[in-house]
Amino acid sequence: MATELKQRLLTGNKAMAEAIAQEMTRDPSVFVMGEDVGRYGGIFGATEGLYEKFGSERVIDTPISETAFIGAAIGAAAEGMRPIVELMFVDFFGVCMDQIYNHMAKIHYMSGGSVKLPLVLMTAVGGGYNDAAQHSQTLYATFAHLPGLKVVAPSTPYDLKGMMISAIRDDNPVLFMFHKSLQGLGWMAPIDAAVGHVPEEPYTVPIGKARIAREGRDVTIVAVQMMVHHALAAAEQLAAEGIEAEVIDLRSLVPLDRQTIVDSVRKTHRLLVVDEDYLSYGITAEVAATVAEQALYELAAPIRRLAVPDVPIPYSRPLEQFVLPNPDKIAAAVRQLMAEG
Amino acid sequence: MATELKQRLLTGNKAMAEAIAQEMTRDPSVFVMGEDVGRYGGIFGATEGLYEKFGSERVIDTPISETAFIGAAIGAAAEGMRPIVELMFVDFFGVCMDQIYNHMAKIHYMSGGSVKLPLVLMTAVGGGYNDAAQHSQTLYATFAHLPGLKVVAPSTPYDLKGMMISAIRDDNPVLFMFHKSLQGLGWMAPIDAAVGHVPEEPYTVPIGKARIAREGRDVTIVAVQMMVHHALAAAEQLAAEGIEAEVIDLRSLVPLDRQTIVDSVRKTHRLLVVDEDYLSYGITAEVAATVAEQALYELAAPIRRLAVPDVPIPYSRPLEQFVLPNPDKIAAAVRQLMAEG
Amino acid sequence: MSIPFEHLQWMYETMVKIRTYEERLVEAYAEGKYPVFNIGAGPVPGEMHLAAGQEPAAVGICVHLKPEDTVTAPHRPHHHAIAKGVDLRRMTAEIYGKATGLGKGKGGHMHLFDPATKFSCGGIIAAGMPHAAGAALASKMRGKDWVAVAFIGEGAANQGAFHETLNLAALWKLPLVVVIEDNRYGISVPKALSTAVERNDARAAAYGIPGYYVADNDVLEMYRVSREAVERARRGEGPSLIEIETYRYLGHFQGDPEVYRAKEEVPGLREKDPIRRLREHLLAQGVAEQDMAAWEARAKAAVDEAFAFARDSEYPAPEAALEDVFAASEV
Amino acid sequence: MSIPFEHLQWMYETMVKIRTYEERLVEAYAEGKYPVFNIGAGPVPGEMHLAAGQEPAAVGICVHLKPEDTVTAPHRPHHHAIAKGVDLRRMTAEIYGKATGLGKGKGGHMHLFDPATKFSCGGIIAAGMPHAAGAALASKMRGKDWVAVAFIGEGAANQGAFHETLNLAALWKLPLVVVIEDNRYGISVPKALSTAVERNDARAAAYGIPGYYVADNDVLEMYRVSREAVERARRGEGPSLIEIETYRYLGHFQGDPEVYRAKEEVPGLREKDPIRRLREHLLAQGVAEQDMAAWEARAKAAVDEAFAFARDSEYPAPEAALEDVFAASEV
Ligand SMILES: Cc1ncc(C[n+]2csc(CCOP(=O)(O)OP(=O)(O)O)c2C)c(N)n1
Ligand SMILES: Cc1ncc(C[n+]2csc(CCOP(=O)(O)OP(=O)(O)O)c2C)c(N)n1
Ligand SMILES: [Mg+2]
Ligand SMILES: [Mg+2]
Repeated sequence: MATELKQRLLTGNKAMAEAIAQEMTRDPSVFVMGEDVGRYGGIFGATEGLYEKFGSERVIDTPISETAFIGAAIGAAAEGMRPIVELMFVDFFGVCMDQIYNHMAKIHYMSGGSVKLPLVLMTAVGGGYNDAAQHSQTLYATFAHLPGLKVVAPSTPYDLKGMMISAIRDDNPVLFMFHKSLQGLGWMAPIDAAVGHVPEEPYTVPIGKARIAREGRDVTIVAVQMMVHHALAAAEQLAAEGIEAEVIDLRSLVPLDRQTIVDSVRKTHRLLVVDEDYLSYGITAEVAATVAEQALYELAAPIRRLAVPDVPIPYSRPLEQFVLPNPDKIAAAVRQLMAEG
Repeated sequence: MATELKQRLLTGNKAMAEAIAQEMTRDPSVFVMGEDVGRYGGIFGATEGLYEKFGSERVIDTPISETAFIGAAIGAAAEGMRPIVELMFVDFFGVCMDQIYNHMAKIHYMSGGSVKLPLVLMTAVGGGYNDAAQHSQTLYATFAHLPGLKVVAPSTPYDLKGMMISAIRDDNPVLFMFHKSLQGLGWMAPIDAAVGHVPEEPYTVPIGKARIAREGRDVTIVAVQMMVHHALAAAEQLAAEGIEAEVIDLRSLVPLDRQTIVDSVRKTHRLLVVDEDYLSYGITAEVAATVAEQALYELAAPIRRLAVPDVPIPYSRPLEQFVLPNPDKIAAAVRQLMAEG
Repeated sequence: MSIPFEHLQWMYETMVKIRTYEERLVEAYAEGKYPVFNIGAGPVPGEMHLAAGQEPAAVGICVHLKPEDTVTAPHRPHHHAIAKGVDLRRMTAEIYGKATGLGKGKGGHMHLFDPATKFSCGGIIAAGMPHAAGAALASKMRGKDWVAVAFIGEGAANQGAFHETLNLAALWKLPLVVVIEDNRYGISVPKALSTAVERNDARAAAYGIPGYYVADNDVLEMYRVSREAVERARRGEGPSLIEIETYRYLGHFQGDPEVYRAKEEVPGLREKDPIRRLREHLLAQGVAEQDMAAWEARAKAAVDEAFAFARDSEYPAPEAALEDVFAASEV
Repeated sequence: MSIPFEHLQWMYETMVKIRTYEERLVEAYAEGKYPVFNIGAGPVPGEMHLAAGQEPAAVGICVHLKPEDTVTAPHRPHHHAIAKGVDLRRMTAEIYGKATGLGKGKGGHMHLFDPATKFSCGGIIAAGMPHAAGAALASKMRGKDWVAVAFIGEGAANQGAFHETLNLAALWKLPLVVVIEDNRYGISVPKALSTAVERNDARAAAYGIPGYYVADNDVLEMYRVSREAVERARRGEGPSLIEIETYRYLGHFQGDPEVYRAKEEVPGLREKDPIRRLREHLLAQGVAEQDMAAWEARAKAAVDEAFAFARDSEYPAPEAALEDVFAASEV
């Protein structure tokens, strides 16, 4: 009896666009706003085909006025619309952070729950293609530190679709970070992880649940987005050496699925946290602290962290490659960790 | 032989203003810009008396245009001026974070060191007086996470003066966070810690060195600004019970003096980190992670963290008091920690 | 232009209600804060920005609004809230930090949210403008004739959000009216030290929209230009900008030393008090003193009741601080 | 207005240099990126925004500038950098990510900093405007007659920083000139979908400053209005705003599918090429063909040399990534 698994392969960007299209069809209050989201289809393809399908009334190109249009999304959401608004690169957050942080994230709380803001703020993150200091960041912790936003960062086409649908249906503001390299765009380095099975029918992937991307018994590697794939590649190298790494894809930074992390460390007794964001005061710190609080006695070795070493992202290839974690660096860190205890 | 210690008592705000005045006298390229820094003397008194002394050419009231005037400080600093620019409340960072973060913090790096930005961005932090979600935050980690700025947060009038002089003389951009409650203002709750000995002559306090505010052998409490004073008060309570807490005042978040933290934990074997900022992805995480990396085997008990529990700062007194750490909560956390190991 | 009697009556009564409210708050705020002023003490702690003297800006336009119309206000929001019809009891309870408040005590005086009357405000300069534009956008997308009004101070007209929002609204022909209350100062900074033009109606040209200027806190003129602007918005012809010269009798916030203005400025302004001027107008129109007294009494009663409600309400349970970060969501 | 011969010569030669440079970069950027385009591959990776066609905006004003004057540019910065006199070798080396680059390879094409000529640029829309205002403020505080010029695109004129900076500069009478290059699009969005007014010179009224409009990419008209604006700034009379209608021959960035414009648009624009027009003007003025050929040859030689220098230079050591976050400081 052969089980036939029909693979329907989509790139990350098409998975996102499909999710948005299905929700726009289902719910007339969903619409999209942002720079170049219309005819262009979004610089990173997140809105590909939507303009053709839904027209300029529901897929709205904006001026380069992030404060105004992200703020307008807040105002529209308070009226019961469900806007999806794009901040082209996360690096641009500084021109509109007040709207994101003092309003989008706080109004529900300040209103005692009487004003809901069902909106999705989607934004492209990540480097590795020499776009330098103002266009290559992930800034995961910058957003995860501030209460009031759900913050998700999916790493597969399947999750991109499922979590986008969840984000759109969520009654809270959700910051949806998608990684440029995982969009599967024709003008970026092609990588396998940017293409994957995506069912056609709408489905949701819960926000706040980590995913065990690979099981292992010797060490836990916690990562998100591009670093998950690097961790998986490192795990392959390590497996050949007899080291079985468990890889956790956080998927969601707020809420953070601490239980899955702690459970894994209880099993493996070693922890490496890998991050494409800056090292200090970042994801690696929060995950490490969680384990130091909740599973200290389970640790057979000190916790290790691998992230961008507190420098802006440099432009030149050798410099950028030096600061970004990659499979070799991850594998090396694990080897060192195994040697320590 | 009696040593006479002449105490010259100043409030926090006067210590800051004195530092600025002395540097303005010494160096004609130093000037001050910001909202209400002129005749008003700064909403939190940081520029008290400067307008009278140096006039409107060097103590400049600005429009409510933080992007323009903080950006102008960058442009002026690149020309060799040494601006001190005030962001009235740190909570307003979102309207001008692009200037702070993509430019002020990165230009030195992106220019390969050819452009220096000797400027001080000073800003008021902290709550506890019912100013609610948009006027009560500290946001320490929001800034400390992003490389390129030195970030200081002094807790005594002595350090406010000495670190302000260091910040002005530093050739790098320094974010100087001062705590409203420690300014010693006539319209806030009077607290002893807001007044202290401040020598008249100019002096510097190094940026990047923590201070052991109280020695102790049983537990290390790491804190900054208002939480240092709460920790000291807690330590008094605990001393009466025979628990000797060591209290570390970080003073500087970037650079972070990890050595002093680790050395202390090596001595006390227990760590509590206290923060007026939000819990997750914050200072408490970074300090905990540092110890979990560097002194894991020294720990006799799990690391504990006490901070604002990932909610916006609520307005109403019982709610705000519930979310802010205070001496009682710190003492309780230490007692629990002592019970654990 | 003739103004319907019920509009005149409503504006008068509402101005009296606002003034009474603000004066009552002066007292309530002072409670427990003396002899040594402490901003965090007393039944109404935190910053307090009052609008006594600025009533015409709020009532002159809100008289033209329907419940479905949106209003966003800045840090000095009570006159707008009252003019928009926000429940005075729950608003006052919020200012007292009580569980019965609009935000269950979480928001406070600068963060009043009332979905029932589509009113909101916030403590960040000019940040409410995009929210109003978003409400206007929603109205347009749904084919409604609902309009949105954003109030800001003259100091806020130099913030980036001002420019971005007006461009967006003009471009998309959104039903938005922006009202700038020029009360001479942004905290201590006089308009001449913050604003490169004398009057902000000049800035309408940057967006190709109508700009109006109302001199001397004149509520009847405010009524007139607001009617034009609101009707234009309702017709789907796009946004307008109104600047009104108005007066701030009190400090920027309660406790403001007011070092930046001459001692005689406020008494001079009070001589031109807009409530008294409207009262004189009504008298000249033949309205009876005793009718006005009845309106005044009704306004005062509403204020009394609101303060009593607020005082009598309970504080929220401390642990309630942990609630309401996120809405429960089925996904 | 008569234009000094050496100014005409300089503008012509500089425009040729810019055009040659940008065309050379088209090739260099394409290297290693095909058959399957990959933005991160080849000797010049990352985004690449070229300005072929937009030369008049840069040369028409920079011809009036001194070395002490400041220029800030946006993400499309080469024409401004070349017109300001930035060392072409070190600039090109930076674009190649080499250790000899202006930023030792840390900045790249969008982040060129040259203190020697007071040039800088950056990748965030309108963010260079406040920096230029700050340079102008420093000039004023020190009693210099140095001016600052901020270049932005027409799309950037809708960003908050635009408004805040112009208000500040007008208020403080700073020696600043803002040049808006209207090349019709912000990435894919045409001006009519981003800007509520047809011409941005209309926005000068919002700050009480002179506004100029230069039609049809006319370098001589740009020269004329820029002279007025720069002289006014030098005299201490405050800022001006110039919008120039200009042409972007290439995509927003290299690799842009250009779905948003008709195929015939660019050929149409090229017919009005500003370099050819200036060449014709010079010929009509009696300048000899061979003189111009000599200037052109000199321009091309400079470009050749710069690219050779960049190619021949070494990459930085990887660990250099850890340097230059902070300047060493004695404190
Ligand atoms: C972005 C931002 N910057 C600064 C402040 C601090 N602040 C609060 S009110 C105020 C003055 C506002 O002046 P104006 O807009 O004229 O309103 P008014 O207070 O006169 O009613 C300032 C600077 C703020 N709340 N938000
Ligand atoms: C604050 C910000 N928002 C968005 C972007 C992305 N972006 C880069 S260039 C560009 C278009 C700029 O248009 P314009 O100002 O007309 O300049 P042009 O590219 O036409 O030269 C955009 C939207 C950015 N860099 N910064
Ligand atoms: Mg004002
Ligand atoms: Mg353009």
